[in-house]
Amino acid sequence: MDFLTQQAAQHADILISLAKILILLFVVLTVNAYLTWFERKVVAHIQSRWGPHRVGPHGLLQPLADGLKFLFKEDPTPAGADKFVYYLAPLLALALALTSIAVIPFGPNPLHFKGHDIYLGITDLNIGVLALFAITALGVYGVALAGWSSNSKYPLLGGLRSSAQMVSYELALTMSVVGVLLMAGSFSLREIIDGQSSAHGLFGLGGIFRWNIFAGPFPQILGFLCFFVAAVAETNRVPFDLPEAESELVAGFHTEYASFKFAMFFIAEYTSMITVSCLCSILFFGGWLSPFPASWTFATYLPSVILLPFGLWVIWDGLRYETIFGKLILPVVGVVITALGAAFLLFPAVNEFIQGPFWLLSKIFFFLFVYVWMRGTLPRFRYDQLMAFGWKLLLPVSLANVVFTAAAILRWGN
Amino acid sequence: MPILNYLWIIPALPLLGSAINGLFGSKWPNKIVNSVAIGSTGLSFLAALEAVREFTHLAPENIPWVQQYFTWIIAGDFRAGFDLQIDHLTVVMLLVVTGVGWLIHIYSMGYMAHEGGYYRFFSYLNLFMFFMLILVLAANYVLLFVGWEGVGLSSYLLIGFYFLRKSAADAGKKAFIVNRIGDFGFMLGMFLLFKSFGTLDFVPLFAKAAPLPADAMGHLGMFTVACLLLFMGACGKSAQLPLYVWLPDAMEGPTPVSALIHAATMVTAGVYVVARSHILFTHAPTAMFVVAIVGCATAFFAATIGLVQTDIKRVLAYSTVSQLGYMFLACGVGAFSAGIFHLMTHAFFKALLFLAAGSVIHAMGGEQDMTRMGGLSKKIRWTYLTMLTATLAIAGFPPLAGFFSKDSILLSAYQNEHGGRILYAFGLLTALLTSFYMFRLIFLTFHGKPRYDEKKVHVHESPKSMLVPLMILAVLSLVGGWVAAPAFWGGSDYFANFLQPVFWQGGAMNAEAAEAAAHALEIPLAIVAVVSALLGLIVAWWLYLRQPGKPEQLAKSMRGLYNLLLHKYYVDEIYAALIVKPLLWISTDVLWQTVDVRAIDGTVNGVAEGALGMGDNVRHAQSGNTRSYAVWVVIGALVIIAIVFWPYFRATTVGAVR
Amino acid sequence: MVPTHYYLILSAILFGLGVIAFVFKRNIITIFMSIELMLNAVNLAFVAFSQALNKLDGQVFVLFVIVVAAAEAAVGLGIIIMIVRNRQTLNVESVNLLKL
Amino acid sequence: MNVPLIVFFVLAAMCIIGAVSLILQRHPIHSALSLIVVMIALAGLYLLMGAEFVAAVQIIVYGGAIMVLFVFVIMLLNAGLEERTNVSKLAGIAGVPLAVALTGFLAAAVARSQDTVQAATQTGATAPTKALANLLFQDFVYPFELTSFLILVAILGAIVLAAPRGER
Repeated sequence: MDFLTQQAAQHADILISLAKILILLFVVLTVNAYLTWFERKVVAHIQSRWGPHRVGPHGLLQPLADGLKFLFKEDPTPAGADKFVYYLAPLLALALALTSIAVIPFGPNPLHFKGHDIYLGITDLNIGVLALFAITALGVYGVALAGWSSNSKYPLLGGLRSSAQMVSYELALTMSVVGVLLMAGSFSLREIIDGQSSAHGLFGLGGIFRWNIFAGPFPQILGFLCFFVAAVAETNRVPFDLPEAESELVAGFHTEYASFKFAMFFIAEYTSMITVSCLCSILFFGGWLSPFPASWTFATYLPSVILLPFGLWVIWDGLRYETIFGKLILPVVGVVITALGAAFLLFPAVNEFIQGPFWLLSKIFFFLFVYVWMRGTLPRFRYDQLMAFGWKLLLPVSLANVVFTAAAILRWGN
Repeated sequence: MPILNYLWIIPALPLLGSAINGLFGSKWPNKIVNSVAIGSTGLSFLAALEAVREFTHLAPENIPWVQQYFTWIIAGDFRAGFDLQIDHLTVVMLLVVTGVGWLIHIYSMGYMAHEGGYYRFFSYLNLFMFFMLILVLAANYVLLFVGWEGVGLSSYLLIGFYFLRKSAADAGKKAFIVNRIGDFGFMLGMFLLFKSFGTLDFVPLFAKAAPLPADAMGHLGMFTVACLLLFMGACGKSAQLPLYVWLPDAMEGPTPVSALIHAATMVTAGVYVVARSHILFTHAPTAMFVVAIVGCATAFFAATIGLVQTDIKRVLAYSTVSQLGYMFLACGVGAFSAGIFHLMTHAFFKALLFLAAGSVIHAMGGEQDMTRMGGLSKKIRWTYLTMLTATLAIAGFPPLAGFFSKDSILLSAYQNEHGGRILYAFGLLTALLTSFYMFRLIFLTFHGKPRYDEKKVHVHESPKSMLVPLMILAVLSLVGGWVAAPAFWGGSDYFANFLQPVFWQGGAMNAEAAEAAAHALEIPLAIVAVVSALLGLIVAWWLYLRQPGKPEQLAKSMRGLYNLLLHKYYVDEIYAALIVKPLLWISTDVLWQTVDVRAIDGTVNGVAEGALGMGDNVRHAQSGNTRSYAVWVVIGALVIIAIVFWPYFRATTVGAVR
Repeated sequence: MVPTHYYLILSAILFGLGVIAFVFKRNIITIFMSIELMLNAVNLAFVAFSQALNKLDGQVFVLFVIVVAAAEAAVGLGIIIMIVRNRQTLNVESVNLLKL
Repeated sequence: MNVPLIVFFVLAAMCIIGAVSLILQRHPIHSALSLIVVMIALAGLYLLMGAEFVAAVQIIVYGGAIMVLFVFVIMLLNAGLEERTNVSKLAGIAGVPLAVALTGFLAAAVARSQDTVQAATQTGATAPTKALANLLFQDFVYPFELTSFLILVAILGAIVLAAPRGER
């Protein structure tokens, strides 16, 4: 036993990162699950429906049900499929998607725990952005191989499309980030965020105007638009979900996949959505930086100001909910949320600590909402339109962005 | 403008005329062609006169007057420029060439009137004038050689003017090839001169050469060799033994050509070259002696052949050869001025003779055989008179031109220390023979009964354009020699004095010092010469007018000698046997059939076949299978690595894991 | 720290395997891949040397090699597509018209 | 047995296994996957050597672009199993031994050449990407431009080659 503790003492950092990994994995998967619920809800309301509301209050247990369904469904393997690759593809997709989260820092300050500084975020590579791109670049294989290995023509077409699409848009993706990299002068996400805290803001203003999207010498608005569009395409989301265009390809590359393998693709897709949202908020929207100037101290109470009413509303809503289960569970949730808000309010240290994560998460949430929003509103591209758009508009614009940024930095310094 | 600064104009004018006629003349009527050709030559004659006038006003230190126009060849320290120079010698040559040339142009206007290729003829003739003037005006051996070859070319073209006649074409080729032999020597001479003096420009070269010690007699020093080589070229150009054979055949060309090129100007180029490089020659007594001997021999030899020829132009041709021999004799004994003097006079009377002969032929409607003529004196009086004048001149009757020049040559030959007497004797004999065969020609042609068919041939006097030049030349050959006349009554030889600045070294022995000694001999030698000439005249008269049967009897009585002479000592046959045949055999059987076909082609084809065979075997490696190629690549990589990293492998074992 | 010659020997082995694949495979695309494998082996050697010498030039060379490889892939695959279009096969041994 | 060494051997094993399977696999897709494994392992090795940027580029360009292109083409041409014809006797007989010999030579040569380069003092530091950039855009700027031109030409060539007959 003491041997274990001794080992633990020796390899504390390893243990810590293991713990971090487990926690993050859990969080991400849960978020994934509830992202599906969120998406369905939002889309439903966009289409003036109710969305899921049978399983649990407001259908909150729907993800659970889906998970169970995935687990217990029959899992047929198409005849003449290339077994190895057929199994490899979803694993690849999921693994890569989850890996990419690892480099993302979630907060500025370390958590002090038994003399160890525990940063939020698994690792902080000083080539973080490049690492992310490397991982996303490999992401193609999941789709392409899945499409190929199922030995069926629709998936094959889906795979072909996706590989072509992803390779094409990866260029634009990378190029659109170069502007930010030039302004930050580093690949490390952490440094990029810190740079934005001290950058020369638009009109010399602080706060939100120092984020890369607005900050001088060259506001990265173009870069952001390119990046977001390309990222959406990378993640095969609407309106770029050609690989799984149900109207043409049944279900695209994962037509032949069922049950948990399909779930893997599903999770991978949503995880990469999260990753992209993180990147957007970190690269262009100042990561964990507050949109308000530091002088506005009251802004630090914003988390509790949001959480307390929300928690109270949840309690009230739960009390007047139809089902017994709802009447029981919702108030509890509401209490928890209220307690959180109260805690932030009462313990300044805690409040100070959660500022960063709060802002970052809210931004991520915003971008996820935009994802869902787009899905709810935009029609799908035609394939040739997709290619033309990627090569003839997106890439040139992002290149122009790079050139202008470089010129501006040369002219007005950094 | 002083034309001396624009000497190039003199040769340029004929060139222009030649170009114009050659390029556009074919379409033009004869009149325009005439005006172009004669105008250009006439203008260059005037230019020459003007140049001479200015030359006479030049300060002596400016002589020779050299003009550098542009650099033609430059390689290392060798420079050959387009440089023209003019000095006394050049003046003489210049006047002779342009003057006589112009007269002959005028003459040919009438003579060629009915010939085809009129424009071609005049184009060639002008071209010849151009090159001849270059030759005369050149200020270095290289440019001189250009003119040298150029006149050779135009002579070739003009000899072969009737190129449809095979004999004409062959004669042209013969002239060209024989001249090549001479030119070979000439070029070697030039190389040797450049090697030893580092320049080929006359002025510096002679300046360098003058102070050097002369080669001893009979000793082959640089000078001797160079001079002999140059003389070889001169032999070729001036038809001396043994290279004279082309000149008689050259008579295939139109008569004016024979007159201009093969009598008056081109053939004298050799003499000119020898005279021009007299400083070298005076440093090479051996060469001088050789020149003298060759000249003397040629003179006698050609004269003897001339005795029996029946073709009027051939007789003149051989007489030309022998007269050239005279000139070389003169140069050989150091009497360069005498040689040049004879060159001038000879230009006059020999040109006249040829032109007159041409007029005769013209009158006879193309007949050249003297045995089919006779009694023409009445019919073509002017021709007769002029030709008679020329004959008297060449035979050396005072006070005509030939007398003075020939006399001074004989004199200086007599005074020569190396076997001067013998040379003199042969010279005298030649003079006798000359007057004999010349009068034979006159008598056969103009006296006695007509031996031609009166009805067929109707003899007619030539047109003015032909007669006027004849008369002018007659006058010239009458008075041409008088510049040297005063020598006889104790005066001084103006011509020699005029050339004094040029020949002050070479001509030492007929400079004033020798002059006095000469006077004693002058008169007796002259008398002897005249007597011998008279003798020849009488014999000719006796044989061909008193007893016309005699010559045949003589020919029969000594048939061997007669045939020998008639066939020109079989020289052509001997050459054919000794040189041409072996040469042909070597070039066809050895060089062509064996060396070229067997050796060279054999090698080349062998190589090709070898490559073919090799490829045929190797091509199987070319399987077209990429994997095999890949293996080949691997092998190549192995070899390269093995070579590059050999020391490493020797150093230690593979791996080197430590 | 890993000794440099470990990397070097590894790169040599990889290169050799690439050569073997180059000779051994029949499928044009695979042969092409084996070429890429060889390039990678060379890159490894480059980086190893750059680390051993503390010079970055090696890494720059690697970047160039990668660029060239990309260009090569673009053109080469285009050629392969042409071959398949014209001869309906990927087997190099049946693409052997280049012989007498 | 320190950690980097273990990592090295693991990655090296991945490389070699991947390369071998590239040879042994009969289906081009599998070969391609094996090659991707090799490349990723190599990227790991680069990281191990502190060449982070090169590692990233290795994965992005090789893994993410070039190999994707291969896979794409394989899928496009629907390449089947490779038929093991043996037309080339030479390759069949001499190929593999020669290649092995070449490997030995190379290993020897390269390993020995490591003695000639006097190994500089090993600072385990990772290569700063900035320094690399400076080197690339200052000392090697002309090669850099040349390569860009090369890429352009290659793109044009690829278009011309692969475009359907009608559009060429």
